[in-house]
Amino acid sequence: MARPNDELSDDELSSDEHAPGALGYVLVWLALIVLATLTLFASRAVTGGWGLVVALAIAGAKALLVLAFFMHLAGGRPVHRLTFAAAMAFLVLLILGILADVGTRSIASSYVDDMGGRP
Amino acid sequence: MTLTVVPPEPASPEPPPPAPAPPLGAEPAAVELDYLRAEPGIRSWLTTTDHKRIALMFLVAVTLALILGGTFAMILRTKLLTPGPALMSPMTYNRMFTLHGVVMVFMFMIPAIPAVFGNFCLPMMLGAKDLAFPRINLASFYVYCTGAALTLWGMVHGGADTGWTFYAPYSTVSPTDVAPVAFGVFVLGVSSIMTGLNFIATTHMLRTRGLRWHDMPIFVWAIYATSVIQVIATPVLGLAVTLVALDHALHMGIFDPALGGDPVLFEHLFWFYSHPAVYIMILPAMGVISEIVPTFSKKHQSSYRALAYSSLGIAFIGFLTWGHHLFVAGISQFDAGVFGLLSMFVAIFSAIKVFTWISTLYRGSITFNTPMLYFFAFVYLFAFGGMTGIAVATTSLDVPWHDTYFVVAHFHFIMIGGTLTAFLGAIHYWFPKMFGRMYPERWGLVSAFLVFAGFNLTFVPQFLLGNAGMPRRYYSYPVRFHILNVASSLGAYLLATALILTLAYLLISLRWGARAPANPWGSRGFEWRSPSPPPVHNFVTPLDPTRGPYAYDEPPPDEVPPVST
Amino acid sequence: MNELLRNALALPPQSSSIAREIDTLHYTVILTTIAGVTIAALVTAVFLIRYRRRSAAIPLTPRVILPIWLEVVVFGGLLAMFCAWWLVGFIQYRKIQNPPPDAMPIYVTAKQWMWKFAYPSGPTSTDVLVVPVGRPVKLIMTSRDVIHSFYVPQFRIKQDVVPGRALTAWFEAIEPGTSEILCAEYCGARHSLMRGQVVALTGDDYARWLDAARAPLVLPGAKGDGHGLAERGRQVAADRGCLRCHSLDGSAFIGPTWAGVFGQRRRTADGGEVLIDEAYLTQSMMEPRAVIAAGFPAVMPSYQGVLTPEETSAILELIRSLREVSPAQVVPPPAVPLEFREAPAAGPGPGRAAGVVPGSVPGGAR
Amino acid sequence: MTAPARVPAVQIQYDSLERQHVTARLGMWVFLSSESLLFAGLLALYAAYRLAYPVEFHAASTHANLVIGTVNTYILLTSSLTMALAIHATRRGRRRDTVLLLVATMAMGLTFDVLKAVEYAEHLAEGIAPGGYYTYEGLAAHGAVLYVTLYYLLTGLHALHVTGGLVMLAWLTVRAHRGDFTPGSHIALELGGLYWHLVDLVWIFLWPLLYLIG
Ligand code: HEA
Ligand code: HEA
Ligand code: HEC
Ligand code: CUA
Ligand SMILES: [Cu+2]
Repeated sequence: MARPNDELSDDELSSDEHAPGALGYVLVWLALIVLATLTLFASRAVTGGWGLVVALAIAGAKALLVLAFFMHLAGGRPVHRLTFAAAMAFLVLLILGILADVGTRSIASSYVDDMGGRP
Repeated sequence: MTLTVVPPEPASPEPPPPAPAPPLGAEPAAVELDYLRAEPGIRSWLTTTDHKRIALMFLVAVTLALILGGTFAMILRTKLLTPGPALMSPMTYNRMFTLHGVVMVFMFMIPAIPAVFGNFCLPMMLGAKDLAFPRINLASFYVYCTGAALTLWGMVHGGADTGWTFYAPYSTVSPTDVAPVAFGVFVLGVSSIMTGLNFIATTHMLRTRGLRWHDMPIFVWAIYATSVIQVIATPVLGLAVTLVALDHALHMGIFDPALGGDPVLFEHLFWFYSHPAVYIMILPAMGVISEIVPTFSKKHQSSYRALAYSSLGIAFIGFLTWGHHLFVAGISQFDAGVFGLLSMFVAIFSAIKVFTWISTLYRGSITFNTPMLYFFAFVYLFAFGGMTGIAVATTSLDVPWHDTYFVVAHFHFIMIGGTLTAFLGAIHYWFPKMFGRMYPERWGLVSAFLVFAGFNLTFVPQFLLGNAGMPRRYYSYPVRFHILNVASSLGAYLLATALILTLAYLLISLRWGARAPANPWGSRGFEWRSPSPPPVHNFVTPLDPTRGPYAYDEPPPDEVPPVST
Repeated sequence: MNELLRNALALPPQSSSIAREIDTLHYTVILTTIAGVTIAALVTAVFLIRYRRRSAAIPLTPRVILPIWLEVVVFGGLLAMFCAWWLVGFIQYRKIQNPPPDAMPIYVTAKQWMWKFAYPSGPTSTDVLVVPVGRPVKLIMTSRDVIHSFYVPQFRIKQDVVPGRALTAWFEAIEPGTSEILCAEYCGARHSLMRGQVVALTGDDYARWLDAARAPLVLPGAKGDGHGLAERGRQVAADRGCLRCHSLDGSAFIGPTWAGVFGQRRRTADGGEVLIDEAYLTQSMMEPRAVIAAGFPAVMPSYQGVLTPEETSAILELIRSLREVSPAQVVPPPAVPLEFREAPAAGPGPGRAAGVVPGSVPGGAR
Repeated sequence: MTAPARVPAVQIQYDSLERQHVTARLGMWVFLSSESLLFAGLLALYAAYRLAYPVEFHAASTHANLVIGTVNTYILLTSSLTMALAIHATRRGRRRDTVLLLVATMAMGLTFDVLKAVEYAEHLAEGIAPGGYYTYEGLAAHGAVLYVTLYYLLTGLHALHVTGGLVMLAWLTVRAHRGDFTPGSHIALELGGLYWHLVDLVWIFLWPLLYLIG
């Protein structure tokens, strides 16, 4: 929960959020470009299940950079972080809930297995 | 019919103030007109950004939706008087229950309490002059109207027959015109998101100076929790119905088994929204009850924090139980077990609320007005409906019950017995504040009793029908179900009569009701510290929240004119 | 006690082996609900009366804080009770969902708006399912169009039937007699008429029925849509050139014959095995390369978008109708799928005949 | 959003312009949260189908145009930078820079859309179309067509957002040019920036999921 409004500091109310400054932005951008390129190579080098993990990990890192610096979550109000984190939590929940089903049963076409035993 | 307008028991004996004069309770300094009369003319209403006026426009809209959906229900029940074919073709019947479900859920129930009473009361309960984004608020009304118009157009233009659940693959191949109705639901969802967004921002940012989270009325907590669900879950519904509409129109085939797709995934997406959506429908109702109980028992909530946090608990855990609609749909047993168990947890929060209200009565000083009768009906019907929810959440019991009238009875118990009852309670409770008039108490009590009786006669037989094995969405049914169906239909007519009666006396008292004082119930609630009806900017003097909305153990704050001597 | 409660709650007879225990849980849950809710409502009523305002003035009321231990005990207790229900329910659910290994399989195909049953030993029937008493029966179900739901109230079982999947349900009838089958998932205009019957026969009767059913198929065939459709399939196969590679009489050309293959298992080129059923056959037509039959070249073109759904089903019906043809026999005309039709008796729905079974008196007459 | 007029006015319910801006920002974050859940449904479908058809998904993804996908990734990342810098320039009171940077952002967004359209056209010509329209012979339809449909749905929904973002950027550019934004008050620009970054954020995930299936 956010703090009650009356505790909002002047700092938080000022429209100038803690922004990284021009150089900061460029550095973040560089990092993003490097990470993107890294994904490209990683997708060649790491295959199989780990490929997805690596790809998602790098994408997650990039997303954090964008969120933290371009979107000012780092210096912004905690309630912004909370809001977006909650959304992400539910997004993951939706995916997990569905995977918990699909991963433990057969999906459409693989059903031939179930048909076993017919004379 | 002669209508006697009875002044409310605890109403102040002071004579009603002369018509255009500043309403009772206003400081002499206030020459501000009340919000109803401030700017006359249709145009000023249609372009208003005043949350109170928008709330009234929503009230009109959802009442029309209720009447429309109720008309469909009456047609359904009339058909079901006969086991065999009668009155209409099967397809007409199928369209009828679909539209009944869609209209009732998306056009009535979801906006009913938040967009009407939330809109009206939330800023007042926070001591704010308006919502954070008044224009988004107005836009959300027009988006609602657009969505409703689309749905209605789709209805005239063939009407969908898929049930309100739009299950693929039937919805993608149905001979009826599914797309406009699905798209209408999408647009209605956008409106719901806009409302929720506004409430969240308002609650965070516009609490009056000194009003801390833990001083807010419980209703605000409930609306806040509802808004979280609206904002998070609704987009997923929007996506799911869009996919169905796309598939119906263009054969996208994302759920088509012929292409390797899995229709059960649609059901997952649908219920990821629609289970939390049932809490969109019930949480605000619980909020209303949490206001009514302390007001009429003149007692502090037994456990403020339990009520406040259980709303959040329901909102969050409510997201984890959607699979309980799919126990026999072909999900894995593992998934069924997990969702079944989590469904049991969500019930605890509801139970906490019920017990807290009951214990609030303890050692109170209770007056038995119409809202209180609705509260009593609510406790009984919601607890029963909720417990039957637990029953169907018990995995093995849901196997025979799924998609039978038992489920129909379960959700009507909660949605009518719970939400509609609370809606009616709310309208009686806040009627004086909204319109500056009193409703006739005696008529209120009588019709509340009739609603309760008619309701039970309608839906108790449906539990038995479900036990006996009558599936829902059945145009014709085996004769052995006949008697119970007739009972249910008769009950429905009684219920409809009671509701029409309610509407009638409320409409009459809009014009001829006794003038309402600022605080006819002697409530400590914040919204009652302003005149009835409130001025455009809600308060004559800024709200002072130091004396809380439930502080019945302390003398009343000064602003409230003394009530009943 | 059981009977009393069953009647009071309007539950149908308990005709399967699991019905009784499910009902016991049902009674427990519902009686607790009624008791709990009644107590809650009574307490509310008592408070409303006991603490009603007696004076005109509003008195100050005390702030009552519930002791925390009370809340913990009450809500902890409730939660424990709910979890216990869940546990019992889930154990039962596992039982309902997992057929015993020795269960007798019967294949169920749902389509708008009828139920088709195919027995391991060959016969098929529409809307009437004949089963032996005292032997677990496993239904392997799929749908040809939309989702349906196989519901037999007397057995307390229900299972959605999803196109593209084979979902199972099982039951063991405990006494001879008939029970109603209802479709419980909305599936279009005649959803409410998609009903059927389960006829449970004792072991002897069942054996006699099977014999009769396996006997030469000479039943009044004009009704079944299988015949006309299979004929149509023959036409389509000729028109579309299928017969250039496939035979209807058991001889292997370029591709495998269609005679006597339905319901069999096909060895695949990658060493696996698949069951030849509607889904596999459809797949073979639409994406022949997905599964290659062992011993045959991967030459068949895809007919995706070429064959209309109607033509596809005609061919399916043709291949199904050839199931009885042993690859040695040469048989025109094709065998008609068996359908038992006699006096429509108490039909489950207007317009459709209920099956009555040769050699037995259905309806629990014994 | 509560678009401030040329001379920003405090709305009646706020005690200060600052509070109004902070509220608008919170509202935007709530909106963005809601927006990302719109993609959640499709991502969940993607996860389920990829779990069911790993091989088909891999095979189908090799038909995606990796070059365009990658170029578009770099473009969007860079446009996020120019967007951030545009706001930075406003804070420093450099109006001309703001306008130039916004125009650059728009140009990149437009390029993204154009490239996307080229990619679509290429696929459609080959018969790699969604759902029932899929006619491509090089790849068995079963399973793979789900990848293709999801590809269109995900990138299509994203492209819609890019396009919406472009309209919004155009409007912001006009306003920036008019001089509506001052170092102390430029909330509309800020909110627009947040939205644009979200579009970037979504693509950051779509790119590896659709183009780089290992
Ligand atoms: C406002 C709407 C609303 C609400 C609040 C609920 C609340 C609940 N619902 Fe319901 N439900 C619906 C609306 C709602 N439902 C609808 C519309 C459908 C059908 C959809 C369709 O298919 O068309 C449905 C269907 C439905 C199903 C699927 C049935 C089926 O199709 O097979 C299930 C299964 O678990 C379920 C469970 C629950 C549970 C566990 C709760 C819980 O949240 C209930 C918790 C409340 C309580 C438990 C009461 C409080 C407890 C007490 C006061 C204690 C009593 C005292 C003692 C016992 C001592 N619901
Ligand atoms: C909010 C939700 C809501 C409400 C209030 C109702 C209200 C009623 N419902 Fe409905 N119902 C659903 C939601 C709701 N229903 C849903 C979601 C379904 C599932 C659909 C599906 O299968 O897809 C369903 C299905 C459903 C069925 C099953 C159909 C079938 O499966 O074949 C039946 C059958 O009896 C039924 C009956 C009724 C009746 C008699 C009422 C009555 O209570 C109606 C009484 C109301 C009136 C007669 C209107 C009068 C009102 C006024 C005059 C205004 C008063 C206004 C003020 C005081 C401000 N409903
Ligand atoms: C060019 C020759 C050719 C033509 C024409 C052809 N098929 Fe085939 N078909 C084959 C071959 C070879 C196989 C076995 C290899 C395989 O499984 O793909 C086969 C397999 C099948 C199977 C799987 C049967 C089994 O028992 O495994 C079906 C069903 C089928 N074809 C249907 C059709 C239909 C329907 C048509 C016409 C509309 C058709 N075929 C036209 C060559 C052909
Ligand atoms: Cu088949 Cu309903
Ligand atoms: Cu639910």
